[in-house]
Amino acid sequence: MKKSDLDKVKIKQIPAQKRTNPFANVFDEFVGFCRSRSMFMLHYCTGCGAIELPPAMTSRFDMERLGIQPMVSPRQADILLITGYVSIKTLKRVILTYEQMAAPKYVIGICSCTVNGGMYWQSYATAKKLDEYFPVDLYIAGCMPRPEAVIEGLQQLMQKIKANEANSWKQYYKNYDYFLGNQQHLFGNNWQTPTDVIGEAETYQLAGPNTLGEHTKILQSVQTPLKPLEMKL
Amino acid sequence: MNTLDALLLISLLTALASGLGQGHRLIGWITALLFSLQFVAIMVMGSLGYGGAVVEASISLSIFGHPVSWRFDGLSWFFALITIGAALASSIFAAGSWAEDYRKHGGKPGLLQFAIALNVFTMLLLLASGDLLTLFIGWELASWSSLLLMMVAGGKAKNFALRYIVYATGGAMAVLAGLGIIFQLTGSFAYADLAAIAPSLSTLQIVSLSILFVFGFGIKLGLMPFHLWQADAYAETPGPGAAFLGAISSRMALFAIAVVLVQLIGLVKLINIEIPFTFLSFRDLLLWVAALTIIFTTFTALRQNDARRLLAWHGIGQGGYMLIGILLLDPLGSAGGLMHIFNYATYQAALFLAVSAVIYRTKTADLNQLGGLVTRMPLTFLVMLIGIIGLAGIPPMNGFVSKWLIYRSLIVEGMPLLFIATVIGTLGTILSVYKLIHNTFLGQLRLEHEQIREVPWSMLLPMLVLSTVVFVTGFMPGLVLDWVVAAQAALGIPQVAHHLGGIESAHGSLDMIWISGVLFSGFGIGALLFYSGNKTKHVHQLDNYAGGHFLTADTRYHYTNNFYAGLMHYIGSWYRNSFQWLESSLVSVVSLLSGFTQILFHSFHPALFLLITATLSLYFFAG
Amino acid sequence: MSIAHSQNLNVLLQEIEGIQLTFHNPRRLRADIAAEALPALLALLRGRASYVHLSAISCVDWIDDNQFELVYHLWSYETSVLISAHIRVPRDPGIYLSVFDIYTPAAFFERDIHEMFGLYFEGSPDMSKFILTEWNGPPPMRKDFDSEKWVMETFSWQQYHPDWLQELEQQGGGIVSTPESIRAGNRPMENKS
Amino acid sequence: MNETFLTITEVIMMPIVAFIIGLFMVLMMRKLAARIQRRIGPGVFQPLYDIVKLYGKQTQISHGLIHDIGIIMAVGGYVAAVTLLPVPGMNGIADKGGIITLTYLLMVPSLGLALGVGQCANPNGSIGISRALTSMLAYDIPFIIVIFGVATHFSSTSLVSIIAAQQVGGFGTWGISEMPLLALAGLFALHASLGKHPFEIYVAPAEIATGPMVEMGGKFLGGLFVMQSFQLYAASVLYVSLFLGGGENWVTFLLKCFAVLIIPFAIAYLFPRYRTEDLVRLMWKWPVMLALLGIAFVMN
Repeated sequence: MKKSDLDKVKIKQIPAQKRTNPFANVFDEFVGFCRSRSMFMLHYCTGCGAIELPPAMTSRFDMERLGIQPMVSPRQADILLITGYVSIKTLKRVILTYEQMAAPKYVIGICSCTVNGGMYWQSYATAKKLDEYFPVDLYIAGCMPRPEAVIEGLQQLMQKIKANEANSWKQYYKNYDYFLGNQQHLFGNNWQTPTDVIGEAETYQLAGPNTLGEHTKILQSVQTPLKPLEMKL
Repeated sequence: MNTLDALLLISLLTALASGLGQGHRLIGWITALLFSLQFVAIMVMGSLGYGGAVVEASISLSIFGHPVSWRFDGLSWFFALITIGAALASSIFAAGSWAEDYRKHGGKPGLLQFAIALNVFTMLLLLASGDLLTLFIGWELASWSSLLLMMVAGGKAKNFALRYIVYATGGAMAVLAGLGIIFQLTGSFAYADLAAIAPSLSTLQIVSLSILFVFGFGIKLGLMPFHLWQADAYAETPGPGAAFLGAISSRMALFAIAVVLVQLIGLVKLINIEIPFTFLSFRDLLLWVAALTIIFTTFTALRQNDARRLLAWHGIGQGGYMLIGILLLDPLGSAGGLMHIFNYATYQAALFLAVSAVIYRTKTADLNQLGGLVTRMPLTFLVMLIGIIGLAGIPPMNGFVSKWLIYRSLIVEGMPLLFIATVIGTLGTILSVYKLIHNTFLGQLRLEHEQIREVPWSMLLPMLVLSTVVFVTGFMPGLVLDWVVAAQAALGIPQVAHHLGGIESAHGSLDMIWISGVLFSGFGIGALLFYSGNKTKHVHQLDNYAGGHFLTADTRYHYTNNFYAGLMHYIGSWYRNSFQWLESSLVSVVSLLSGFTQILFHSFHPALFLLITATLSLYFFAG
Repeated sequence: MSIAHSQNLNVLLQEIEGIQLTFHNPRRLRADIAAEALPALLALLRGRASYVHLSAISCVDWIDDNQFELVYHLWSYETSVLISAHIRVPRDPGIYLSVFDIYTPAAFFERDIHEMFGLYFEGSPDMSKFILTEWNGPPPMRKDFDSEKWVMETFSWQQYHPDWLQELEQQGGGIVSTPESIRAGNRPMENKS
Repeated sequence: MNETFLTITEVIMMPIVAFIIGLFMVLMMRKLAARIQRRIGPGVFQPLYDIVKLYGKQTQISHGLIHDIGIIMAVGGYVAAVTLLPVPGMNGIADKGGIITLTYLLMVPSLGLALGVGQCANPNGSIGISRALTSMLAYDIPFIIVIFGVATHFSSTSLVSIIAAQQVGGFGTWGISEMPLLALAGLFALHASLGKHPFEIYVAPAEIATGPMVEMGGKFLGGLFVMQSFQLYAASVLYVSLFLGGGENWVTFLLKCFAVLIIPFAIAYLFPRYRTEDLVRLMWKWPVMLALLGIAFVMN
């Protein structure tokens, strides 16, 4: 597939939906509020931007007062912080990590490198536009952004979560074919992650018309099966 | 013909039938059927378990003018119930698919059944003994028949079995010497005569008698320092045989010790004997031998990488708990010790059978070669889970109740160091049983095990029944405590006050019905909380956090080797194999001596050698 | 290092035919030799002159000469002297000998050069992909590989033209260095001076 | 019948109370850590937010049935264990168990967690569990000596009568003033059992990726957060019942409970962590010596 074809796929924003039952609504809002006030972040320290996170977490700026805590494993985390340039080899790992996180999950690209490759824009080995490969909620530009900027960005994300607008993670399920296509474009057709994204989308009713397509067909033809080991008597 | 006659007859019949019908295809099932008949017979005698009158066998013999008689009381019944139950479970397990598989690999399942049946018969004879001579005869028969069971597998097992019989012969000599002393004192082998003169025995006589009997019987129990033979010999016995041996065989020693030391000689005398230059009484010494047995063998088990050896080593350690309980003599402690025999037999048999089931499917018991079997053998996993909770002595299984009684009694008796020793044993058990279940059933499923299935029903049934017993008697310990109280009465020691749920006491009681009930309601609340979250999606085992690494099926992603590395960094250097060294040096000394005599005999004139020996012995006897 | 030592070294290295020695300073020696003579030189240095450490092999693509230059950096812990041995091999067919049998660590350097420049080393234990496991294009460090063109063909770019930038542009400012201007060599800083 | 009904009501009430108090204990722990590190720290409801968020996750990844059951056992075991801990006005089923039962009942959640982690097939988790069990072996030995000492001193294993005996004469009859050595050893063991620095080798985030928690996300991690608040509650209430005279009323009871936890928390955030073998060495040396000395005094 040519690059130009991929660009034609447009991603629509998913509007915030409210349930009809008022109690359910209140409940949703409460959970949303809790989500915004408790964010566990996984900082994928790919580049120099990671150095700005310790001051943001420790006594000078103290992220914990906003309910933001560092976590070490993708299973536990809500936010994936990508702090710097992402080489193609790293990108595979970033995608693996992103897919292992539990939804709702958010991605923040910190530093200019995550926006457009930054100072590595000419490099054959650096991925340029991260949101081609998985949805990114927020970019914090700068080389590197200071802790104030990081916290400012996180607070913006907080507002979005509270308003139930930070739904980009649903895009990944609904437009999986598009993202997978871009990934295959870089990694070749044998590309496969251990996470069964299609199965997840079906389990949680997150599949849309664009979940499956020509790229997922390629994936399904080459992938080693990911069926869980079920108990059998 | 009374019920005891019937029981012994059926038992003999079982042994004969399984011995004669070796080649028959259905011999396994026939033996199992006969075992269930024995089980019915023992159930018919059930009133014994609730304090019924002693049953005398109608047959009695006389050897050199000494009467040999058999009878059953509450204690015998309690042990016999466990024996026959264990044999029944093992026999059913060994009857069906297991036997076919075993035969295919060159084994003789009929021989195994025969060995088990013979063991049961001889053990029943031992349990039914009505005087010391009968006791000794039963003891010897049981020893030799368990040798047969250990040798069934052949090969390596033969060496271990021979090692056992060397120890056992030593033990038999000691018992014989003890009997000799008693015969000199009383002129008869009757229980009553010994009990009658017991109060008038001197300290030296009591100490020498108890040392001889504890040494003689303790070898079978695997008491330190005679514990080396047991684990290897049991582990190499084919699965169901190991389950039977592990569950009950060595507990015969406890029966004998209880009868001779507790019932006849009387422990109170031992308590009153102070060991010079120490603070210890003679009983404390025995208690400490038992406690050290617990600690040493449990921590040896922690290092094992073979599932069967791990269990077999634990078997020796658990024997220590029972001995401590019985020697404690107060109602709580002795009830704990006796109850532990029952409890232990149920979960040890279940565990050995579960391990055998794993071996049946995977052909290995190496804990570094397994993993992830829970998805393939979930019921075996359940059996093992219940078994290890029992073995570790964690509520709500029955192992907890008997251990609780022992702890409680140690607190009441004011024995802090022994209490700590028993708890260290329990903690070590928890560590090693987790290693057992983790390395076999949890973690990553190996590629070569993807296709295996659960074991057939003939094997599952005994395992499931045993684990049900483990659970039910943990939930309602009163069921077993009734029998224990009858056994206590037979031994003539004070009886524990109990009810269906456990123990009632002014200084801290135990009610397992409430505790299990609350525990399971707690699980219910936990489940409610858990399922209030969104539904889960099961993922493949390779969808796993590996620091961003892509896992493949051919790479092992399972931590098994040197499982407690951190602990072993610290205590690893404490394992010095001193007892192995002691044993091998003894063997060397003996072989050196025999070689020396042989040289003497061959290089000198044999006739001269014989002459010297003859003169010396004449001098010895005449002078 | 003493002058005596450098003279000794000089004498020793004269055993290699056609060697040209240049001392940049007493502890930095450059040796230009023919490609065929390199194994002999390395064996000599390792076996008889305490140069046990091959710290790197670097490669330069002289595309105008149609040659690769390989530089072997050798270090002696005893004399603290760095010798760099320079050889030239033709770009076509781009095959040279491995020195793995003399210096084991050469395997990694050679694998790396093979990946980056496409120069094949005969006798090297492993010539498979090393760092660029995802790379299927031409060896990227060759001068004839146009990284920027490849990037333009492969990636798309973030559209980013915010209001403040538009304002700046209206005032005649804006982004001062574009890819084209950088390629032409007239950097903004140079223009100003 | 009325009595049974009352007991059942108490058994239902006690875990709820324990959970709420436990949440505040978690809050106190995090606040204290923040203050020691010159930070402001989280807001009052932060522990609750975390738990609600984790349970409210949309996708929940499980590694199989045992993974689920492990978490259920971990939470459920604590729910059951706290009903054995008497609080002012509520004895629950404390007289049906006693301290030995409680000690072993507290192992059920650990066992459940260990099973669940094992099923995840992640070696980081298994390493964490092996270290956790080792440290349990390390701190349980002094703890069990302390239990023995207390049970001997009050000649009872029932927590209810132990508390009653302490409340007879005010501070003078409290365990801590009658058995100060045992109380000190108990504090050591309590600190280690909480798994905070310097005894948190089995979590070791930078090394084995939080060990047992490595594959826990969503409601699994939420369950562990719930478990943590129960754990803090159980540890502190047990200590208060053994040494600080239990609770005369709710005010003093809560004061004592929180005060007990301040000591380990204040120490915890000043230290790096011990390696496993050093942890075992430490726990088998000082607390055991103190406790044995304490027992020697108690037995006389």
